[in-house]
Amino acid sequence: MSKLRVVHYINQFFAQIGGEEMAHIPPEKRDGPIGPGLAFKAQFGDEAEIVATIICGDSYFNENLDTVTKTILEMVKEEQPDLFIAGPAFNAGRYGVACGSIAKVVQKSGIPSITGMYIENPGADMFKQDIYIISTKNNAAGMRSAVKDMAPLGLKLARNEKIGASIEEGYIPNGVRVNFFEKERGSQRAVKMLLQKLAGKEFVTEYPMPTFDRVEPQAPVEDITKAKIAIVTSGGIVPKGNPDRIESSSASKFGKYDIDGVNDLTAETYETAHGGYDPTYANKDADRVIPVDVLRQYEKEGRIGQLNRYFYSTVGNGTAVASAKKFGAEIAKDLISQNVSAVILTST
Amino acid sequence: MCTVTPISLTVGANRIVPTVAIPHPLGNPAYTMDEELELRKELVDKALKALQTEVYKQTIFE
Amino acid sequence: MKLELGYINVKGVKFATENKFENGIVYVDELALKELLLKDSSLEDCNFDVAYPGESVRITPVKDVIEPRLKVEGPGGIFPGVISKLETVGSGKTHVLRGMAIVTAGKIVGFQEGIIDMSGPGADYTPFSQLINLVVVCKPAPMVEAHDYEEAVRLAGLKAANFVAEIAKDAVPDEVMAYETKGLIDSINEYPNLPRVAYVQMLQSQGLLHDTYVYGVDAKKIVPTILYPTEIFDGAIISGNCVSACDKNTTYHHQNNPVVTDLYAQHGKTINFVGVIITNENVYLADKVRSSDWTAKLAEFLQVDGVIISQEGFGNPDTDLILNCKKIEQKGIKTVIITDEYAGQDGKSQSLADADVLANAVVTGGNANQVITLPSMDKVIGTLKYVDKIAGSHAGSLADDGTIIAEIQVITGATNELGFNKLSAR
Amino acid sequence: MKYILITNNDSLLNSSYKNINVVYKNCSYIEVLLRVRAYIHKGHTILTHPLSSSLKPNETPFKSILISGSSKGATDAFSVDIIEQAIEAYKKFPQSNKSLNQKIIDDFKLVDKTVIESAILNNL
Repeated sequence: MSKLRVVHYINQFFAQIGGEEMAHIPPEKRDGPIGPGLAFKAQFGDEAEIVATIICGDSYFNENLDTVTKTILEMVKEEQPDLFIAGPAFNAGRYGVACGSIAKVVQKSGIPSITGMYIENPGADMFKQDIYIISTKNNAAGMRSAVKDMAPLGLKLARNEKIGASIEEGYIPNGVRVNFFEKERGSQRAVKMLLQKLAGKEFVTEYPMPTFDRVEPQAPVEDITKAKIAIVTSGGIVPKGNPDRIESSSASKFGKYDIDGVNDLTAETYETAHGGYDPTYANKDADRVIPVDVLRQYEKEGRIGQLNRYFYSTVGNGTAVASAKKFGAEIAKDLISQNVSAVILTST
Repeated sequence: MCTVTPISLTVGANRIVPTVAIPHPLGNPAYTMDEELELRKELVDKALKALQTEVYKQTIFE
Repeated sequence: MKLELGYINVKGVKFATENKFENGIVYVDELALKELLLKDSSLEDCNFDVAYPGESVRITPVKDVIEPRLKVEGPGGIFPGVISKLETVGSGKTHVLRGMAIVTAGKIVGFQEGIIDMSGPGADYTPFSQLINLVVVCKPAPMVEAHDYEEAVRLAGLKAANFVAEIAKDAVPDEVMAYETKGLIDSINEYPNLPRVAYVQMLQSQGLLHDTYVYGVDAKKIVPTILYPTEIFDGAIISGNCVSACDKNTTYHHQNNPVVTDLYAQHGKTINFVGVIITNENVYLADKVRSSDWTAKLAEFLQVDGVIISQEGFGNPDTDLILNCKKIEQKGIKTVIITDEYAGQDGKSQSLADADVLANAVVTGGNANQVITLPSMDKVIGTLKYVDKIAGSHAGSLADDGTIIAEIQVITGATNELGFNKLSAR
Repeated sequence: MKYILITNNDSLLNSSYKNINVVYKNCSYIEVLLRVRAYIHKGHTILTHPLSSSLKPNETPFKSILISGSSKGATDAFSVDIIEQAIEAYKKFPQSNKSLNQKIIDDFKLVDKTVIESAILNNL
């Protein structure tokens, strides 16, 4: 059987080209393994070989995201590999984001891909649901153990074999629950977990409850009569006809709507796209969900500085937390660019 | 501004104004138009007051 | 209260014309057993079969699994208030026929579920593939109402177990284990420095096919109360639950409650195991609120430092589990909960129907929606007629050759929420 | 009436329960959940767990849920939580393509009836 073909991606540092001062270098491809590739080579033995290594500076990658991923994808495809490996990136933030971005793109093209990083690397949260990310130590001293987990999982992916649970394979949990057999029965594990908990020692739950971020409260608005106030809602209020076709449940998008000159929302002009409550009342008068009429009046009376020209709307009905988080980040960015100073969020 | 305040607390909102009902948080179809507008103004006033209030933890503005 | 369990290893079960126990083989007088069971007019007929580990045998639809046990010393009998007289059990000596079980099979309702494969991939998911199973397949008398028939089959299993246990009454145990729980003050005085731990056991209690009985009392009518752990070993709790094969607790599970056993294993060493709080899983939400208030109150009253909470069944018990966990944690008592997951066939859905941040120590019995292919078996005990009607299967689940493609929730005991198995998920 | 029983199980129509207004509609399991949610949004309180019984939402077609007979004005947070969780749980099960014969349909109706009656007869 011929060896599986592997392409490896590393940054300028691990290619021993240089540190931060060389982070600007554009991507280049070299034959065979380099740097950490040698550790992979040893781990693969006769089963696979690194046919090429692609090197790119971290700054270059992150500053040229769109073009660089295309260039590197082409470089990878030329080698017709069975597997693509990026990193491991350990706790290097930009390197982690680069590894995650490129591995995701390569995997999407049909080539199995894997990377590795420290759980707190920002790239881990960004890409753990897209690609398998082996959980590594936070610095390159963990290279050996990282390679030991990455190589076998990579081979399994290349051979399209069944992938076990995160705890078996060593990848960062990706939200997909996978069954496996533990060494001890559940009751024994429960007793052990309780002993740890009673002793105030560390214990790891087998099923983490869904959690939500906490943010520091913002400082209060100093002068509301000068404030630019925007409306954001998960109540699904949209212009009549739902031009963006926001889904009635599990929304995949949000809408941004111009209310310049709109003094009142009426049954003829606005409606709700939300499928999680009786829409009769909102369809009759959408001000019942987003108070455009009142805020417009207050704007005229000078009680608030200004009502923002746009309001933002999505449907909060079975919508995944990850999607909501993404919408929130995009909306916040847009609000900041419009110098909005306060937001009223309404939910149904 | 939400009707089910425990959910807002769970998801981490810091300034919370309780509203009327899920299908009409800022209105009440049982009222006349004028009454309803008055109700909505009261709720928006609460929201504006919340925005101008310093908070150090999650706070419900009843 | 002190109980000695004497384990008698069973190596075989054979039908004979006379009851006897010889060299680890249980010889069962088939006709006498049949006669005993058919005294119940709700049963028209019953047949017996034996399945051994490793055989190409599929048992379905399974109602209950019961371990034959015999009270040889001390008050009461096995299954008190049900088929033995009502008397508090859990002390003295009890013999256990280890390595075998009575399995009741046969249709109760049209969607009756539960599969035990004695070999092949399905066997890994059910603990009962490791036992020699004496299967009792019952047939209802004409016009018997579902409630009465469920009760008749439930009792038939228990009667058969006691009948078989009696056969080995003179056998000398191969191994003896002693379990003791003292009164609370004595217990605290004995181990003043060990953390006190209780076990909160939730019992399915919702109606026909969803019931559990404690000393014969329907568990939906109880308020949470305290048992000595040894009472459970003597059959104080029995299963009348026929639904959700993977995470219902059979009578065998109760008799061999793994949380009780494993807490006893640490008793006096790392913990002081003071007792069991039993509670229910009722449909009425006010009952859920009341029962969880009471479990928390009893845990507080016992002044324990920690509890393990186990669950039974799918869906609404998640609410009981989280309520129990939350309220007990709010008393400053540490909890570990045992549950299972319904994360969808792709593993991407929310596993539980309820959640709380205080439930930060969870043991899982695995994702019940995982799809499995169960190859055909040479022999079927019971019938395959209902296989594509049961939960986790679909029309076409059953191929012409007897292969079944279904979720592991069809397998008896697969994702047990007492922590009986090694199956887990991440 | 003190209570409302939302159901798609016609076997409950023949029973007369004290203080309960049985609101029957020939509809799907999910529609029962959605109808109950609409009542909750109007201020009714849910009294029995919508995922009553261990039967999976794609297994039995029948569902009966007891709610308070009148609105208490404000929306009950616990009720909202419980019904939303049940709707989420419903969605994660692939919809069944099983054809059920009359005997099985009757059995499902019977179980639904006894399960809801376990709440009604013991508590009300």
